[in-house]
Amino acid sequence: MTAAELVVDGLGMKFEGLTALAEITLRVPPGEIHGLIGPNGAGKTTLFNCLTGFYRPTSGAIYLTGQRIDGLPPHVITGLGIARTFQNIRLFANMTVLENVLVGQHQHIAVGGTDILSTRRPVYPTPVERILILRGFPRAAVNGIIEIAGAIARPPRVRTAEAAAVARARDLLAAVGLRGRENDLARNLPYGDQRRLEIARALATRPSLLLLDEPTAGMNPQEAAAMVALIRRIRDEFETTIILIEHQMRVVMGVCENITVLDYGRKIAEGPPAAIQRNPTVIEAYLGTRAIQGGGHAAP
Amino acid sequence: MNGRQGRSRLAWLLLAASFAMVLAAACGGDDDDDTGGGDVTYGKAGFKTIEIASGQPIKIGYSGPLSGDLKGIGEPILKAVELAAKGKTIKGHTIQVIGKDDLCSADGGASAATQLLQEGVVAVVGPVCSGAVVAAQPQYEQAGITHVSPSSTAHKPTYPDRGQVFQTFLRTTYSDDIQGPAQAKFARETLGAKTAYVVYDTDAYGTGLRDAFTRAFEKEGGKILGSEGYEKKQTDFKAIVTNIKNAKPDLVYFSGFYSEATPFIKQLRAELKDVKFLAGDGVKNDEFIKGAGADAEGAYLSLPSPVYTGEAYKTFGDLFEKETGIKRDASPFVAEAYDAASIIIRAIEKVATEKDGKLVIDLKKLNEEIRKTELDGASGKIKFDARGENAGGETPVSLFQVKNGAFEQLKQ
Amino acid sequence: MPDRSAPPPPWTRTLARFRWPLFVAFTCLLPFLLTDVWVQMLVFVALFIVLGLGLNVVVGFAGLLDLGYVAFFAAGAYTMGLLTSPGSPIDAGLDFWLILPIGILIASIVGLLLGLPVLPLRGDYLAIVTLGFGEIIRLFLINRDDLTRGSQGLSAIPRPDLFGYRIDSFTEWFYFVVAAAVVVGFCTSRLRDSRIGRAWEAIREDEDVAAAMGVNTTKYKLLAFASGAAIGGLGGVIYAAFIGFISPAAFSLQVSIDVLAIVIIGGMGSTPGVILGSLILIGVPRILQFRETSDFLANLGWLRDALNGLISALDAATPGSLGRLPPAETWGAQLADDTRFIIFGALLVIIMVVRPSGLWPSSRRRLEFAHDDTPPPAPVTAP
Amino acid sequence: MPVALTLSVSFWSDQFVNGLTTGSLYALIALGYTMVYGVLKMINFAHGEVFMLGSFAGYGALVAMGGNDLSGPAVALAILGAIIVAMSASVSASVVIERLAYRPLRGAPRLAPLISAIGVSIFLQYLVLEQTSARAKFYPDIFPRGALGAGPFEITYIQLFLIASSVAMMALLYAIIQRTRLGRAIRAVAENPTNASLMGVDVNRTIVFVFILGAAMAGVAGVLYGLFFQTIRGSMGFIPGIKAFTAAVLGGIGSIPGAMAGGYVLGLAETVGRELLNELPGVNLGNQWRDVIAFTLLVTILIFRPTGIFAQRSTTRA
Repeated sequence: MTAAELVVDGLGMKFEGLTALAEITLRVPPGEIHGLIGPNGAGKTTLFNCLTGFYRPTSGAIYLTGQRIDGLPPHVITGLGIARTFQNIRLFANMTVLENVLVGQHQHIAVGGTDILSTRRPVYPTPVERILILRGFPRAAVNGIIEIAGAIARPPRVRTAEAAAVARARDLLAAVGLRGRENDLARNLPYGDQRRLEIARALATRPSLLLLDEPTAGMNPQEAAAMVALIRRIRDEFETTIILIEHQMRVVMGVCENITVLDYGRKIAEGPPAAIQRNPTVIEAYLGTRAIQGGGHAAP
Repeated sequence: MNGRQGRSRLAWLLLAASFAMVLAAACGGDDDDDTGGGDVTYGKAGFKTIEIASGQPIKIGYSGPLSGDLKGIGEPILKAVELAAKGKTIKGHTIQVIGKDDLCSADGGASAATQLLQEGVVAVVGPVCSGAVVAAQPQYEQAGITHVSPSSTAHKPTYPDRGQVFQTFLRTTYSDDIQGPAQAKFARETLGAKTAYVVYDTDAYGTGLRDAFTRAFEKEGGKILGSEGYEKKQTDFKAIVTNIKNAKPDLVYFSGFYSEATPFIKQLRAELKDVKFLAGDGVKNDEFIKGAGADAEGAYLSLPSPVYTGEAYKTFGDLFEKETGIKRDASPFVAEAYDAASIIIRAIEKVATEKDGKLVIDLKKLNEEIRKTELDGASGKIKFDARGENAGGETPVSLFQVKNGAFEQLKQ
Repeated sequence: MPDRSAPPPPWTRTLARFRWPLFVAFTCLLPFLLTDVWVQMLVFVALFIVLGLGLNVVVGFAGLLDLGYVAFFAAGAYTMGLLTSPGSPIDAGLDFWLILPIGILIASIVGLLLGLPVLPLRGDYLAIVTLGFGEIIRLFLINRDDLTRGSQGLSAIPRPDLFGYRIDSFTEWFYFVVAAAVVVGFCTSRLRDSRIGRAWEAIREDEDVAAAMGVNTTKYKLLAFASGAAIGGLGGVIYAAFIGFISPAAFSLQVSIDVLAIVIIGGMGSTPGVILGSLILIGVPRILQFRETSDFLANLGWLRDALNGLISALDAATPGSLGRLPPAETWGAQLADDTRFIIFGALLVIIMVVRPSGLWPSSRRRLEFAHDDTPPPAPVTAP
Repeated sequence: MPVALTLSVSFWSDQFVNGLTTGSLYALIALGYTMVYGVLKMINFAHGEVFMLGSFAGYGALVAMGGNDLSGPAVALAILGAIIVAMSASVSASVVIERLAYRPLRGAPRLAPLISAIGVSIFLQYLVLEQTSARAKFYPDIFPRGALGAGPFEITYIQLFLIASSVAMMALLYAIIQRTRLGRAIRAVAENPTNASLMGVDVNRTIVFVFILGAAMAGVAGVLYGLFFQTIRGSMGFIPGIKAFTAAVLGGIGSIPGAMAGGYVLGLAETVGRELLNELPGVNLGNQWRDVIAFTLLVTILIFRPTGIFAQRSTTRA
């Protein structure tokens, strides 16, 4: 894995007439920890959803290390190297900790055929393309059969791949401090551990760009500090670029090398923490200076 | 989630395809079943000998619906069978009727057959429904148990797909192949109908009779203006009635049961007072008159039985009403069931022999004896042909018209 | 919750390890202990175990609520019927063993056809669409009678030969269907414990997140439909060969409901649950009609007397007068009719109320290596 | 065998009225499904049987009041009485079902209540079949016959009555939901039961009320069905139940206007829609294809609007 460069060019997103994002242009160099801040409803999570393929942007383009990715389906984008966590933790609650991480490794466990349906093709085909998709269908079916046969027969290749995946999953869990909890159900973990598990699961996809949506939300200062350390370590050890949405200004200012500020779906400022803290537009957007300078929760 | 609408695009094509399928479904034509007579060859039946210890009853089976909607048909038939067996003794052995619910289904028919075989029955009245008959025939044939259906009118039991005719199957009622053409002849000649609109139950009975009637009616020079089916329990026939109103046929032919005929004729009469209405044995039932009231007046109905006027019918009818409290006309096929049971019992009487205090019944002889039957029974004259078809009636189909709230028989 | 207690004694582990072989061995003894009537009932039970295992893939593993499972069962059965019944317009007289893969293939294609348009649907929307799909298939079978012989059905479907030996008696069929169930059970459990199974489970838990983890949800939902359908098709082919006669009446919504109830009553996602569910849903209504049941009930004269005593006491205490229970000898006969289904309906409600997760819910499976080196839970320390 | 349609205006108007009639019944029953789904997220499979019980209760009431001998203004009173009796019967049945079969399953796995509901449905259906020996009952033929007409347009009195009273009932229900405290409570619980209970709404009581309102609609539908089709039987609830559920999904399950719209769309699709398809060359879809059309329509609509005609679109997620 090498850290990726993200370029967002003139991105716009509209929901039935409502503008959620407008003309967002952004460049995050490889290996940077980049902060994304702004008041509630500024469009931060919407931007994440566009980056990960959950939403199809209505205008603009997104490039990951030079490759255009907007319009690709989420699982393809994941395969290309973007992983994320969620603001309101979304683990597979009834699966074990280990299984959660194994799902994250989904694309890296060999089973037989290749993932034909995940061919890097936009999901919004023209009528002609619709027919072409159908033409790819038999190949996908054959791959499906191979995969099923592999799962049932469990040849040595599959066993090895599974064992390797389990070993890696254990390493990842150890890295985020969840050693020994492998067989707990995810829903039985304490809150802070659930955040860590989300990060381990995201790392399991082998990302070159990691999107963290409020990783310290609901944490006390000690826990938050530990999370900051973890984020730094991830960037160094796993060689990823990281973008994080964060409301705790102490965290943002402490860990980010550069910060983008969104308000009402527009980029209002960009720069290193110190510059952002002094930026009058930003201060105005946050309804006064207290939030920015005082740390803590900035959102109203 | 508009981000992933895209994947439903694939579905577009499939949708179009499914539409095409539905449309294609509409354009198919019927191709005719072959109703060849020809040579009759039997399969191999596994006749055995049954011994009954002294003091033990002789067991006769019944297989038919005893639960759900069709219980209303099955229960009276079972009672008629029990009536035929009541008080009879053969060489000191009483006769016990064992009734099994087969739900009128294929699975049920097969399960009931296994249970009856295990009980050690010597013969069976039933199965009542054609679907159960076809599923159970091989089992009975293999065990050599003669089964006489009082009510299965479908083509298939006597013209099996396998080609070889089942030696152990007989019926005391008449096949659709007889009723349908008789109805068509009546419609063309007596009623003078040139055009007809067919409304049918989509089940085995409804479609079987529909095919027999349609073929014969067209052969007689009539024209079918439309043919529409319904699923059992449908009560809303307004759309069909509107189509009938629009097609203006001389005759509405209804191939189904009274339970749907009742709401149908009410909705039909609400719009069309005069169109002639003809239906088969499934409708000729007191419930029809009771339910449809004045709207039933003038309806023509046929029954694949000779006229129920014989002395035997009167005797049976009186007995049946007295013993069961069910009116003799209230339920179809009870006389046929009584006859079927009587035929079996008479044959047992003839072939049963005693040996070491045991009653011995040779199933092959029993089968032959039953096949030889000539009976002037409650449901009319009964005699079986090589296929097991009842060939006894001279006029096997009788016709009725509802007049003043009663079925009045028509002279032919 | 994780199992942190002391390891169980070795003999229970051995037993646990061989529980399935032991169970199958016991099952194989059954025909020696039971009469034909019971064995025939068990053939149906085993057949519905196969169907239940198939639906379990769709509903239990992938969480896709399918109320039209009968469509796949019908696809398999009609493949067999149309290609072998002398009454069929396209009778090819093919061998059972040739038709088996064809039937499975056709059923899977039907599964994909259903899967594609319903992919974007979730939860109960899926339920009604699949229900409709099952009905469409049945109506198609009824109304395109030029192709399918409609309600008249297809009969004289031949029975299969195995190494030149015809599978004919109920006992032979029992072994045959149990063998099929074992194979299917093995396959589904292997699937569950694979990458595919995890992907299904992830989709069931949270479809969006599964996609974000790189799972191609479209592909895996289709795979779930197709595998479930394939198993349904297998069941259909076997059913047609067993019963010898098929008509659309045997493929009503009732079958879909029965199979779904088997899966839920047993406990979603659980293989022993499917077995138990099938015994209850398919076995009980039949057993209630058996002679043995009547005989058993006939011995309950004492119960009747006791209950009647209670009723008399009630009568004495209240102004009204209640009837008396009929003699116990007639109780069996009463079960011949609707009473059987009244009891059955009440039973479903009672089971669900008493055990909402099913009779035998799937225990949290552990990965094979779970016991190897799991240290005691480490205190969670900040990195 | 293509039917030669002359396609008169009166033909289409007749089919349209037929569609509205059927659609009214679907809509009335669908309301019960959709409201229960709205608050409990469960498919109340026994709702068709609640409708059946209402129909039988109404029948009993009509017969007790004189049956076929009723005439003149007494008929109107008797029908009103029958509707009230049917509503009470349906409501009591529904409340008992909720208490015994559904409430213990609150919070259970999602599909447990579904199977419980199927159990209730089987139980009630066979109980009534047993009690009636599976025979049909015939509603007294007391409703005045005849039709209102203007030129090619014609509607029978009974159809007019059926459509008008359904619409009136639905309007009443809508008013209850939109205008009353109870309605607000129902909407709050449907939105989020936890929040609703935090706001002081008695969730259990509200859920019971939802069952009561749904069952009352089903009871009315039962009497209207009986008066119109005149034949009722123990197994009558199943098909209208499935159709009404389809209608509820079509409209967007959980949405009250959706259920009404879904009912009418379905009713019209089965009649007018089918005949329109028959206008295409080479197409001849008889009545036997009506369910195929109904379900194909359902799939089509759900492909374009995966959550039904009236469901709100959620624009944000994750």
